Amino acid sequence: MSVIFESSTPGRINPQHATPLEADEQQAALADLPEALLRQSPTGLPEVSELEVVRHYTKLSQKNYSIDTHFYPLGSCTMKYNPRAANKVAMLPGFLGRHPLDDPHYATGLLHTLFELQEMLREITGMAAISLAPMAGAQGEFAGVAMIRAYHDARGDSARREILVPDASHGTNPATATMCGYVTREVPTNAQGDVDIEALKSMVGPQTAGLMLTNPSTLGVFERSVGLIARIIHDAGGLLYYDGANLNAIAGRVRPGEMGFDAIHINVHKTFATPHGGGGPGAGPVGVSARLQPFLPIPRIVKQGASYALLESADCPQSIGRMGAFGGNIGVLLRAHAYLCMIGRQGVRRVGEYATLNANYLLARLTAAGFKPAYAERRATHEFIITLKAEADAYGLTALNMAKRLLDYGFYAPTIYFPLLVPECLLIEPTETESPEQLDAFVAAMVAIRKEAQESPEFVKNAPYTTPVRRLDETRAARKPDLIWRGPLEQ
Amino acid sequence: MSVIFESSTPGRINPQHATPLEADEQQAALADLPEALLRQSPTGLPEVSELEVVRHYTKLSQKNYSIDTHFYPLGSCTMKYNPRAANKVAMLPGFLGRHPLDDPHYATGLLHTLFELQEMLREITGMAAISLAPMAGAQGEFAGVAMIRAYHDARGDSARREILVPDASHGTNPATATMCGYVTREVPTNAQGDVDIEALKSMVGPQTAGLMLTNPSTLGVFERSVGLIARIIHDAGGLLYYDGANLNAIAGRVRPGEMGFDAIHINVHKTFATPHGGGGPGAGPVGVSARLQPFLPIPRIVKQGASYALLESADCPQSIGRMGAFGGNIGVLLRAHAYLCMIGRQGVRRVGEYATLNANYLLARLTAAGFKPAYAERRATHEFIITLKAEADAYGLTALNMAKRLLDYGFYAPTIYFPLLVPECLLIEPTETESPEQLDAFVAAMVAIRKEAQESPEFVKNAPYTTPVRRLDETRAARKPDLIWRGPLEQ
Amino acid sequence: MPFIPHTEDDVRLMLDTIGVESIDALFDEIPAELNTHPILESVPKPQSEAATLRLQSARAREGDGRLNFIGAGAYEHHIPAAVWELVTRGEFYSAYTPYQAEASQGILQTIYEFQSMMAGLMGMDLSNASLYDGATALAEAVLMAVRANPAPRGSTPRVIMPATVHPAYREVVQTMVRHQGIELVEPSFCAKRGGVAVSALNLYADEPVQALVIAQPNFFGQLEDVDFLTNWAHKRGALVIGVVNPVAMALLKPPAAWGEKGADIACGEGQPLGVPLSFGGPYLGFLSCRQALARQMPGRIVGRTLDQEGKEGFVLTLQAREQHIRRAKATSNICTNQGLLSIAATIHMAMLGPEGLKNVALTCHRRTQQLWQRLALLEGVERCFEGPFFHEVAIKLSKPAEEVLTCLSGVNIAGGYAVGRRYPGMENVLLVCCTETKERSDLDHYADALGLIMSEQGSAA
Amino acid sequence: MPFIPHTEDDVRLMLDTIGVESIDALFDEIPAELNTHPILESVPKPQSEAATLRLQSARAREGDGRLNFIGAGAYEHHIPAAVWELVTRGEFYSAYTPYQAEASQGILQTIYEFQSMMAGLMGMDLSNASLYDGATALAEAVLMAVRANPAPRGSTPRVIMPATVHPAYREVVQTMVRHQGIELVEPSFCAKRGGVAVSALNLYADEPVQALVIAQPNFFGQLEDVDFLTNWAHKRGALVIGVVNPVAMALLKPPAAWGEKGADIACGEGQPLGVPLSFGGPYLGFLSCRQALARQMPGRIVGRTLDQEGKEGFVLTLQAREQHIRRAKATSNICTNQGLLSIAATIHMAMLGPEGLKNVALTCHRRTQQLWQRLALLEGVERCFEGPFFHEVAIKLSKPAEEVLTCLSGVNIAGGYAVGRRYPGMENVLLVCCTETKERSDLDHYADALGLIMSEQGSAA
Repeated sequence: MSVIFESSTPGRINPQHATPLEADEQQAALADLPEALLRQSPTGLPEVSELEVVRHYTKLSQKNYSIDTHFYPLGSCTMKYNPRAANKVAMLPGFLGRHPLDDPHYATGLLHTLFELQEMLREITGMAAISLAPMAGAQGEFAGVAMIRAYHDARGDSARREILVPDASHGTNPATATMCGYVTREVPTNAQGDVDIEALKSMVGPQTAGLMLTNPSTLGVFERSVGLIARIIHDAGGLLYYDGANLNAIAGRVRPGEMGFDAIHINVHKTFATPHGGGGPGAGPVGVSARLQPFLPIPRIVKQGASYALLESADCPQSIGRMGAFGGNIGVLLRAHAYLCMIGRQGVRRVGEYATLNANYLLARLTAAGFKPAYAERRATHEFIITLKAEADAYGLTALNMAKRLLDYGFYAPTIYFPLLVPECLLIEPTETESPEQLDAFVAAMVAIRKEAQESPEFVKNAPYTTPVRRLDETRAARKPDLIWRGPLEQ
Repeated sequence: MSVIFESSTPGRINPQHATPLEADEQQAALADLPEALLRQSPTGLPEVSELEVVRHYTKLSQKNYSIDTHFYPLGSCTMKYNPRAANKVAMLPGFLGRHPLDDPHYATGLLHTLFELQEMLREITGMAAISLAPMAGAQGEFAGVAMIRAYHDARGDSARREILVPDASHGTNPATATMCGYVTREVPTNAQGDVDIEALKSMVGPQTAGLMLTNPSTLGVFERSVGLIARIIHDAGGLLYYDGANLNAIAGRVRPGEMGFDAIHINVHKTFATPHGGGGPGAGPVGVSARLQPFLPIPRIVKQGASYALLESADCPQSIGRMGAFGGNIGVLLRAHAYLCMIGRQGVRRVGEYATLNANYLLARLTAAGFKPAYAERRATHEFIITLKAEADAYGLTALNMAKRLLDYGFYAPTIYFPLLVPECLLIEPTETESPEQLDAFVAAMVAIRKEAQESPEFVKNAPYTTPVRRLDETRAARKPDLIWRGPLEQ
Repeated sequence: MPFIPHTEDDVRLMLDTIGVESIDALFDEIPAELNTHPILESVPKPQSEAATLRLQSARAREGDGRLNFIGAGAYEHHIPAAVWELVTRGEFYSAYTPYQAEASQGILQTIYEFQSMMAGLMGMDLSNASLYDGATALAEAVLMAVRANPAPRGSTPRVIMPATVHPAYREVVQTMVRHQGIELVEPSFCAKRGGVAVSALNLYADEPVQALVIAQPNFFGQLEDVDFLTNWAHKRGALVIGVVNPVAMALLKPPAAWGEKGADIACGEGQPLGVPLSFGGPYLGFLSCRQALARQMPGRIVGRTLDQEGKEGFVLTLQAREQHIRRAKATSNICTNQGLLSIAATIHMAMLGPEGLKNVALTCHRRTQQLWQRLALLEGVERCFEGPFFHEVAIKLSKPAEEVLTCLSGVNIAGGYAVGRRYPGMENVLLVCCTETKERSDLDHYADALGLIMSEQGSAA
Repeated sequence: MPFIPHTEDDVRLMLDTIGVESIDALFDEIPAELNTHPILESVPKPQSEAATLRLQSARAREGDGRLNFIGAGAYEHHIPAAVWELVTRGEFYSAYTPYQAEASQGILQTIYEFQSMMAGLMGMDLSNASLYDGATALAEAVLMAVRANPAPRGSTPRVIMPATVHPAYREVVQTMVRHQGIELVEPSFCAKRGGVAVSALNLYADEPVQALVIAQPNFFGQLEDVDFLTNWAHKRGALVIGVVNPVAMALLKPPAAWGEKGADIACGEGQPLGVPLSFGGPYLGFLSCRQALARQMPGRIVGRTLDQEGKEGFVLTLQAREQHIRRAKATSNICTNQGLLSIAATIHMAMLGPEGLKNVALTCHRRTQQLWQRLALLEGVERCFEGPFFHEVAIKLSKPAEEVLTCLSGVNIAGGYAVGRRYPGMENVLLVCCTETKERSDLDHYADALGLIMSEQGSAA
């Protein structure tokens, strides 16, 4: 589809959105602005009518798979239904129009809601305190590791330079450790998908600042030795960080606080069904054990009598500081609160139960259909891994080819090639909001594609066929980057 | 796409929308309802999850052409851009949540807005008074003709049994006359597309209750003799009804009141850009000359000091009565008001001017490309007619085939086979909100399709190819009606 | 220019192509004396979108936060947030009547689903694609019944429309059928039970009657003895038209199950199925009937058929009934339906499902019961009628209802409908409605406010 | 169960397929002592959607109708109604990061258009797909500059971030770069003109500096001498990071045009481009730069490429910079961008176009001028600084700004930002913002209210 700049016509305007000043007013406005500071060059923004804008982006939206249109079993990303009521709450004019620096007395209700959310998260995670400030999971991770560092530093224990992560961890874990000035070391995983305890033991020591762990892990299994791991790290003087990416699998049943974690972030879009929005916004509240509480990022919301206040740096001298210009992604947090109210206390546990039911059902059906699970001996959590190694070797049905062909069948693809240690892997997460009929249809598609690949491998290698564009040349994109529009692309 | 009933699973519920009563409350609720009055049979409503509902109707919506996605030159229907701001106004919670029978003191602002709209319409039409009550154009027509009848009846002039309409009139005109107890007679059109004055003269008399006229007419030309026609009818003791379907072409320039009309309805979706919504809701305010004012339908909004009141039957003893349970399609009227505020007084005339510019430009380009206008000697108004008689005879490019093939080119089709008196006609209305580039693209498509039809007539006869379904069997639909879902259709 | 994309260059090029000098020249066929270019003083100068929204937001805010207990034909229900987010998607919102079926399957299929759901809810064989509102749906039902069951040659067709039918509906029917030579008779109601008075009905027992209209629940919120009434009518060769609240039908016997043979036509106001109150409109009328009456049905109808490749699809059908084909002989002059509202109703019903809709109906009834139980304890308040009600109850006060409403209004309660406005002699009767949107605390709030007013001495006016 | 479609039958069949007896059995690998099933007392019992909306609507209403004159990093602008109706379409709203490009062209193309527009507005060669907010964008810009222009071996990298940069932004940069061994210095501002004090800057004239941050307009609303500052930095081998208001850039010289060579990186808060205030978030940071710095850019980037058939399409690209590929060596740990907000900004910019955005900027400036002209007439009010401002003006009052704000708040005016909160010694300074959303009557209302407060004797507290 042509880009919006190609529809641009010089002089086309939408005066209903920006009434021009009268000439004399315009002159007056410019009078005190030094000419040297004024813009001389065009901005390059397109000149199109309101109708053209509406038509362009309506049609673009249609060129997109989404939960609202497709089953979206993207492992580790938790593409569950995003309740529209939560959107309605966040879009209430009284919330949308509120300036973050306005008098908090006029925001008592809003702060009340945020405080309630904070309390709910505290109880769900089993941590001592929560800060809602981080604006995404990765920022929550940063806050968590920064707090671990602040803790060690505050005790003068500054020789601890290493953060341990399992080799199957999310890329954000080591990247975060780097941003916090740590060196990352990767702990191997054993054949059952658990952390290799002996290796771990050999890696800890006075240099260990902490360990970052996702549990259930990125391999789609529950890390059974988590208690032992916690003891090993704590005994070595390190702290434990919980990557909350998979909290949705166990919330309401198991609490990170009780597993021994000292800090945790929560991906509200995964656990509390806020929208992904094509890549954001997220929100990444952090929770901490009592010893890390002084280091929580600001602002923090506290109850003072019948009203609520925001604690700033003066109130929290040991805080790791501020994560964003204001107090976090409020609109996202409001959605999470609404979702929690609607599912209710019983619902929190049910989410993980039915996500797990769906995952195990789908795994059972795919296994029965001859696909190979990466960890056949293990229970699936809310997600699981299939390896297409055999299919890839035999007739070129790689994870990538399977993914692309699934698009033609009307499914978004599972996560592919992550975690890195399982070859040709599909990480599949159906979520609790899908019906068994939908899962059955997905199994049928996988089976049909395998048959296609056996019969005509080339056909599957050239999928997809029904999407707005055919398979795209990613190598060209990276080698000859075309990142802003200047005209048609050379062929 | 499968119908929603096919996804139904017994027992699937969305409790977030209707919390069941506790068992004892349920019993109490049923206690005073006689069992004989209770429902025993299933309702047949589908049992699907909220996600399935959202997914189903999101995907269905994508299977639909609309202004927001396609150029939609449907003649006589005026498919112009529907400003989203007008929707936002109508969807303001304070308007949406208001009960029609609540204390009007709490609706002063809303009544103020409706009164302003009434005044604007009065001035635009040049009539003496307006009622906003009718809920659609056809209902406005009914109100207008009923007022004409009430007028004659009030004067004891009850021998007038006939309503005249041009032979090219909208079907609603004769149908309305019938509902008002009149006999319809059709006045022929001359070769230039004007009413045949001699024929008209021969048809009028003491039996003539009135004439219904659209001007610009349904033939895409301005009825030049309208002054003479008005005199003929008035001299015969009849009244003139203005079918406001094409008011958008001349609003702000020519006033029906000054053309001599006694009653008029306004299609707000055509003239004031309210949405068509897949066939409604509309709104059909009526305007009248002074002599018909007592007969206006109720309720009517009047200003009383600083506030506003609704006149009911007691206040309007001669009124033709009530048109609906409440006061009309308020949400649609609010949109029209917002639109008028945004285009402003200059904008009212501009709408017709640019609609006319677009129509004449498109006509000129199509004529230059070899297509045959129905009235080559005439100026197009906001719409015009092309006849494909020659193309149909030569290589089967009928209006229907052209229409279907245009869908493949990404255009909705013009109106076809109306008016009935032009063979193989396309009634094309581009509206003022489309850019010249869009019109050029449409010309290119028409030319390309003609070429296709010349080269491979069968190919065009089997269009469309790219729509969600191929050409549908309308005969089967009418002969073996399947109007509610009971299971798959037999082939 | 707002909503007009043309630049000056565009205009010049276009005029050149046409071969005229100016836009004005395009209007040269209009006689000069008509081409008056009025200055439109009531239309403001162009307002920005921001100014328009700001003004209307201020006007809308005026009625915010009122606690509503009015029904009387328009009912406040919770509408799932998803419903209108879907309805206002541009592809639905900005489409026209689906003439080109292949490019309009979204709307056509949705309407087909609407027809199926409405027919199911009413127990009928088919439904149309909607009419303007409940009142006009009843008027069309009356015309349809008289067409299907014509009076004997020479006699005036008669339709019985009892006084328990919504008074505004009766007015609309009068407006719309006045010119068809139909006699509408409005027998009065039973003072004790608030239903159709059998004695009044029996005045017509031996005369030809084309149709009997039965409202369930009726205007007073009372439940009619639909079986008796239906049998009464059928025995006399009259068709039966049920005008019903669609939410109530999830709980109550649907028209098709009334009496021995069932009603012939069911119609009513679809607003309670997902359409906001919006000061009275736009709403949607529904109309469903038995198979035998199909070709007398007015309004759009969608049917399912097959495409060239044998795939199922949907088209407008039975168009030979309609004005754009039949012109003066059409079943009605109706042209638009309430497309967007029928989409809303369809999505709303799909979201609630059979259980959900029944829960709503039960909760409405229960809340109204509970409200009445609270009100029954107040001085100067008693029930107007005996017998079962659905979600409205008529109460007789020791003061004029209008006065009481004014007082309630002062504390931001929209307290009900003063029945005396339409029924002379019932000035002290208030019709109070309670839907599932009211919590127990709202009932207490209402009862406390009413109690306070009733305990005040003298007149509040 | 809310948002879970499973019926009891479904569950039974699924458990049978898996071969377990109960859902609980699926959790049998979890050690019993961890499987604690806490009762979550802070989470309410399930509330219906209606109850949830009702409660939050009541809480939201509290702040309705306040007239806002606060800026300080978040700006109230009119957002065309179409923008968020499009943004919240399910296909955008409920999609993930577009990993499968062929099924995500809508979002990918929109982000490509976003990148193009932001680069155009800044005059830069490229832009990323957005970051969390303006403050984190500045932090990433600082890290990026230090990577691109590393300190000489052995010396500490130094970045100059003057005190005219938003204080909250400076705090965030401190938080985020603290562990990278970067020295952040914050030279103070010129008391007369409220811009970077050249004298303070010159303290670093002879030392190695990796980057200089220039805010335009700066926190006080004042315009900096960007040419001088840019040249100063480049002469010393420092990169220049512009942190700018994007609306102002339609009127003011963009970073790429500053000084002789232009700034190297431009970043800032995208909220003024179509994102509601929403109590501070979600917003979006933007980051654009010159071609040479492309591979140091953090965050998602979309590129245009060709498909198998030679058709243009869009993909995420240059992913080798990112954490999911590079892990510990990535340019940042950032993973999400603010996708939905960048879609909003794109649609907003397309709707306004170059003329529209410039009109907005000019009107903002004009209104602020006019407000200042009105305020200048009041007793006890004077300007804090000389020289040009954009749409915020710092005024010095004869009373503490916090007291004045409390009084204004009482008449529903959000009157500005008390500068003393962040700048000790400036307790009487109020930063007032006026955008195009304010009409002349709003300015009068503000001036009248402030005049009344200033004329009152003594302290209001």
